[in-house]
Amino acid sequence: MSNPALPTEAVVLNRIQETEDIFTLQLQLTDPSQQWRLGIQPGQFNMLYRYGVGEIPISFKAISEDDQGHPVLEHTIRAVGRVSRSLAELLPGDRIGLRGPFGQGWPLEQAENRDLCVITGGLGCAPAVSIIEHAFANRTSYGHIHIIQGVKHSADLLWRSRYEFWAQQPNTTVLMAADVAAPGWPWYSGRVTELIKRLPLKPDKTLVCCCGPEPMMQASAEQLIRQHVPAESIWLSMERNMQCATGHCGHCQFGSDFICHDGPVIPYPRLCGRLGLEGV
Amino acid sequence: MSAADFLPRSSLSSLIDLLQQQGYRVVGPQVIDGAILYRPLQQADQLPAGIEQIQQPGQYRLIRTQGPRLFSWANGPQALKPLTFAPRETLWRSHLQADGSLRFEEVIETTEPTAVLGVRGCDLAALSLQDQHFSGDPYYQQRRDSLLLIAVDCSHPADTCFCASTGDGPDARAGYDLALVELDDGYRIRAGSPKGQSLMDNLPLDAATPEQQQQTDEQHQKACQQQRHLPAFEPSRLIHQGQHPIWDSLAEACLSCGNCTSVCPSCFCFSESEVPELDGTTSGHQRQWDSCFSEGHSYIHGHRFRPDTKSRYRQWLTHKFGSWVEQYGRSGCTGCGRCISWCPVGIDPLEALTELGREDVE
Amino acid sequence: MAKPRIAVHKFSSCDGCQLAFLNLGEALLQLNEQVEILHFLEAGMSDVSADVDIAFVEGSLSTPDELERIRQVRANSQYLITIGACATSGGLQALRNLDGHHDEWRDAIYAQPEFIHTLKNVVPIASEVKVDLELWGCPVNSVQILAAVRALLFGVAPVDDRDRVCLECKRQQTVCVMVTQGTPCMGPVTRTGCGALCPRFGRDCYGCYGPSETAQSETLARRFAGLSLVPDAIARRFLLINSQAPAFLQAGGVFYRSGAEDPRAGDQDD
Amino acid sequence: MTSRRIRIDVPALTRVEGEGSLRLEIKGNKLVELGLSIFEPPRYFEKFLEGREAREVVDIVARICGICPVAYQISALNALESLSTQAVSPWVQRMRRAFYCGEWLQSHALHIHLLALPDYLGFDNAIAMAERHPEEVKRGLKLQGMGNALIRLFGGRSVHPVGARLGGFHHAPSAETVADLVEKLKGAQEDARNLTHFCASLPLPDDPQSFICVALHHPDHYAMESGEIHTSTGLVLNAAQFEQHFHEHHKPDSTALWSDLDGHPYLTGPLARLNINHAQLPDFLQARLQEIGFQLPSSNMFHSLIARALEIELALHEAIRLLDEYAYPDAPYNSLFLEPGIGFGMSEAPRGLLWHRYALDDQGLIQAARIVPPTSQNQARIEEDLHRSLSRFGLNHDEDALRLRAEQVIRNYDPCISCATHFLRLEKHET
Ligand SMILES: Cc1cc2nc3c(=O)[nH]c(=O)nc-3n(C[C@H](O)[C@H](O)[C@H](O)COP(=O)(O)OP(=O)(O)OC[C@H]3O[C@@H](n4cnc5c(N)ncnc54)[C@H](O)[C@@H]3O)c2cc1C
Ligand code: SF4
Ligand code: SF4
Ligand code: SF4
Repeated sequence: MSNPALPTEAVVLNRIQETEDIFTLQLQLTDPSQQWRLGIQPGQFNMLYRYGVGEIPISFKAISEDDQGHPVLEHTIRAVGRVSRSLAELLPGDRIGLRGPFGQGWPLEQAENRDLCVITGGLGCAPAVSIIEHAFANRTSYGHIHIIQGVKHSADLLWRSRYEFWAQQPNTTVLMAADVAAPGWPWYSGRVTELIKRLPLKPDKTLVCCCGPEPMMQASAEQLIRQHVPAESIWLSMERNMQCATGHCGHCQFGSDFICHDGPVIPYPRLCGRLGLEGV
Repeated sequence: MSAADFLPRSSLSSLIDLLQQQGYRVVGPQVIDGAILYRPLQQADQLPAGIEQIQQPGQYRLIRTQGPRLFSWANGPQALKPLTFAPRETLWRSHLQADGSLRFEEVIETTEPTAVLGVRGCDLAALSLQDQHFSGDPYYQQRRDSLLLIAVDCSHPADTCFCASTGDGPDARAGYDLALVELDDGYRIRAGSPKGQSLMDNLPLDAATPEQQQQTDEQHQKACQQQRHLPAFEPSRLIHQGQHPIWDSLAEACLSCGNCTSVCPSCFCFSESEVPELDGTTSGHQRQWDSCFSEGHSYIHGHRFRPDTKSRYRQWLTHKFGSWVEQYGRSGCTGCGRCISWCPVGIDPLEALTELGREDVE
Repeated sequence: MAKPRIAVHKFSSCDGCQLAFLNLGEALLQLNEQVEILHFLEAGMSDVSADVDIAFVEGSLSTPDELERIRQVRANSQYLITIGACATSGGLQALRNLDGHHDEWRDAIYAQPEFIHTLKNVVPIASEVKVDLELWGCPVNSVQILAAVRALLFGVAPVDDRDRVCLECKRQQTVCVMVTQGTPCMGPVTRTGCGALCPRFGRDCYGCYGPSETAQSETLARRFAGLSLVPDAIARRFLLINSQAPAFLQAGGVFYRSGAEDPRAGDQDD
Repeated sequence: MTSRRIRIDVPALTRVEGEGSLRLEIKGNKLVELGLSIFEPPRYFEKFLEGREAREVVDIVARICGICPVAYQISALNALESLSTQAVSPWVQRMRRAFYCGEWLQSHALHIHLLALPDYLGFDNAIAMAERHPEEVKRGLKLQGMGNALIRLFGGRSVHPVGARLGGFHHAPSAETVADLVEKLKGAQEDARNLTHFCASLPLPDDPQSFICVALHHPDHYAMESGEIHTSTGLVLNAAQFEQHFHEHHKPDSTALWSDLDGHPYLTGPLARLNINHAQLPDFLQARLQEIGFQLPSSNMFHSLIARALEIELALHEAIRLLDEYAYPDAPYNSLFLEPGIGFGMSEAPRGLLWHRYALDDQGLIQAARIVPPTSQNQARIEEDLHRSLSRFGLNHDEDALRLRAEQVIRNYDPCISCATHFLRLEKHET
């Protein structure tokens, strides 16, 4: 039996600096017999280990292929603390440890042939990027794509070029909101929920993927429900401290859910009683 | 039917000898630093003869009596947890090779077969909770598989015990290989597994006398009369009772020290850390007991979900008695009373539950 | 890659923390392969004004000269780590701050007090210069020092473990002295790092590692009163080695010299 | 004729380390002025002990010195326990001696290897020395480690150990732990013997001088953790009589207090102990003296190095003797009741006599405290020694040579750890 606590070696093929503190690592497992680990879905995550420093959960972003047709994993990471900053220093050829995939991803089967509404808030919401990328990669499977991104301050918006690129795609709406906007902010200033109100949603034909700070996700879900989107069609990606990712360490508990294996993506009805409770 | 099931006290050593002959390391209760601890046991005279105890909120004292019994106490600060879920262990090591590649080395230390003598019903129940939780964890499993469990039905519950009301004691109900009832002059034994049965077959047993049978029943009846009871409350509501004033008074009283979680036989939280060695080419990855009372437990970058004692206490109580039911089909509490005795300020969570339960009635 | 350069500086202290290096045994020689030690008087390296990557600073600031010197050390170092209670919270000698009797004390001890140039208050390093990492403990131990060095060798900030002694006490399978003996133990508010040494030796923790995260000092003080400690005795628990750490100063200050008239006033709690 | 003025800075020359300087004024070929000034930041321990409970004293005084905390703890306990009518158990007495052996071992081994030897072998420091003399350095670190382990056995850690308390120890080690350590200590005996031979083979300067020796003496064994003061002038004093003959004064320009014995400088420390108590050395050490041709009493201060090596052997031997017959006690301490009054106590710290006095009030609180550490006792002697040693050495030597010799002279007293290494900075003034 394989030990779920034990990392596998991966090599950094490429490192792309997305913004000042966001970077993407393209990784490949060095042991081909471990390729099973690559059956990974958007919304799931891996534990990335930097030698001598530690391990952190990072959502899977995309999978591609190298020249020889070997799979390449992409992870987009924001350098915030000890481990993520040290991952930021990796160069092509460097080795890291990888465990995964873990958790429940976005409900892609359910999304097929429906509109996709991706609502994100806060800084660099990587888990949701994976689904957007996935949707564009399989564009015909989905209807309209709505993308809403909210930030506290307009200066916090990262990856502007990416949003602008998406905005130019057919059948796609991109809306931005900043709670506080500096002069020159071309988009909306105010709350994300206000933008949701403006969306021409087809409630029964839409699947919502939401990721961001919990109060924002809660307010968005409530607004969507007011707009008659069924609660079961709203999926949230949750975040808690995570040490083991195998449902043992107890840190990621959110009420009775272990975010690492019951989540991180969880349907709203399962969460709604607990979201917003202080200290849960 | 009155099968031979009685082992005179003078023959208890034959059980220990038998275990040792069969290659078990025997671990049993002993008096150390004023408490009952499970430690490696060579012979029967290391067992806590005549020791009784007083347990009160925030207080634990042993009393020496002249009595002949070896198990006339309720429990010590730890159940079986340290034997299966190590307080600190290295999970794996990574080696940086000369060519820059990394090699991961699994570190699972094999445990020799270990027979634990003197296990309580509440602790067996808690062990089965941990079995559920740690399923798929090779570190836990490896140690767990090495255990042979010899229970002793509890005849002297402490004032802090309430296993009768959780349904997990005072007698050992399931999960043991052998179970003993301690009487004035010896032990009545029953087997709970084929391994236990074969041990039993090799012991010099007599048939119990009618008096011994009667003592067994009376003793059991008496042990069931406990001071404390799990109050009535609605587990699924606990998490929604965040506005209840009880949390404020608990926060006033609580040290946030995490002792309740550390002594609880079912608590399972741990944290992981990296311990690089000085040679620069090896690094160990460790885990150690953590607690929902620690700052790191609810930390994510830039935010702590539970920054204060109030929210941490609430997490402990609502998880143990509430969410646990949803997670594992029953409450996480088996009534051992340790969290009451070993709280340095003597908080009794049952009082809080009583208060919270009252709200349900209203 | 060039070896990181380190320096070990001493201010007002007992020298005990530097011994965390000198007591490393052969690991000291191993350490020397990983780093270059430029200044460390006790070990025989003397280059006070060397530019270094990491400066370890022991001791508190108690003279005007020391204020001057610490600024120099700061200017010469990339990363400054205080080692021990003196450097981090003022240490035991900061007890003199409590009464403000410094001048009297000086005059009582020295025949020529005019030659004694000391500050009225003993202050920790961080009160004068920026500190990058604080290692608590009186004394710090080799494990802490090596963990910091190793992390920095990996180019990352060392982990700051602020858990309390109780957690470690239980991991060590130690029997609680407060619960079994009624001994007033500082473990519940003291930061781990020592390995729960005192309870392991059957005694109360006396707080030498300073306050833990969310130290519930007042709650513990109330508990001490319940264990029959008079107010002044409670104050003495909190106001010892880390008396200037706010969480201890505040709790201890409430009781300090308050029981003078009615020494048993604190007993009524229980 | 040029007169040169040499300033030598001595950072750290006190009981708790500190800063100091040595001022030499040489006119022609004469030493016209020599001044050793200490600027140790005063830490006022004696003052803030006031108002503390008796039981707190051990934890506080340990922190006067990180290098000899055990000595501070034991001297304090001796002083405070003298206020009780009950005595500590024989087990406690024996174990305190074993505990104390740990401190001699670690302190002496550290001094010899990390501080003194680099001078004699021509290195700046022990780490540099380790490249050329790895075996010697590792041997030293191992012996130092043995001392630390012995202190940890009773105190949990070797710096500011936590195990000592009024009436005994908080905790008794298990018989198995003790047996394990004894095995290791036995394994180090050969290293210690080799160390003595090695030290005796070094070309130490031969510079006899006359000085007064002061050390504790105990009728039953080589004095360490208890005894009465014996002086080479024939005085015999108990702890309470100390102040009648020993006086401290405050030298201007300095923050340290200097002591004298009835107006005279005196020596305390390993060489003084050996000079006074050598007859009590066990047979194997008497034989060792023969082997290395070491005459006692010795009037060569440089023999302090050999004295330390011999005391390392003695401490190992004593610890093994005491722990070989270790039995787990019924109780590691007895609760003593202390009467109000004045208690005096002393012991032989690695660096010499350490004397304490406490006045205890009827609440069990300390009213007054006085502590006289070995370094302040040796200071007058150091100055006297420097005076004559440098003149003997030849003031015409260049500054580096003068500095090295001055350092070696001071280092014999092991005044404190940081001062004992490469600490003299010379400033030369031609006038
Ligand atoms: C399921 C999941 C998916 C994630 N996906 C991404 C992603 O795709 N890209 C990205 O940039 N970030 C992602 N994060 C957040 C990322 O894990 C944290 O930013 C990271 O753990 C911070 O670690 P650090 O050591 O750099 O920070 P520090 O602040 O130094 O944190 C110290 C330690 O606390 C724990 N910790 C801190 N923050 C978090 C956190 N948010 N979640 C879990 N543990 C934490 C970690 O063990 C960490 O090492 C994800 C988090 C989760 C739970
Ligand atoms: S919650 Fe308390 S009583 Fe229940 S099992 Fe845990 S420690 Fe025992
Ligand atoms: S002995 Fe002290 S540190 Fe240990 S659990 Fe008890 S209160 Fe906490
Ligand atoms: S237990 Fe407390 S006093 Fe003892 S060493 Fe640890 S922090 Fe210091």
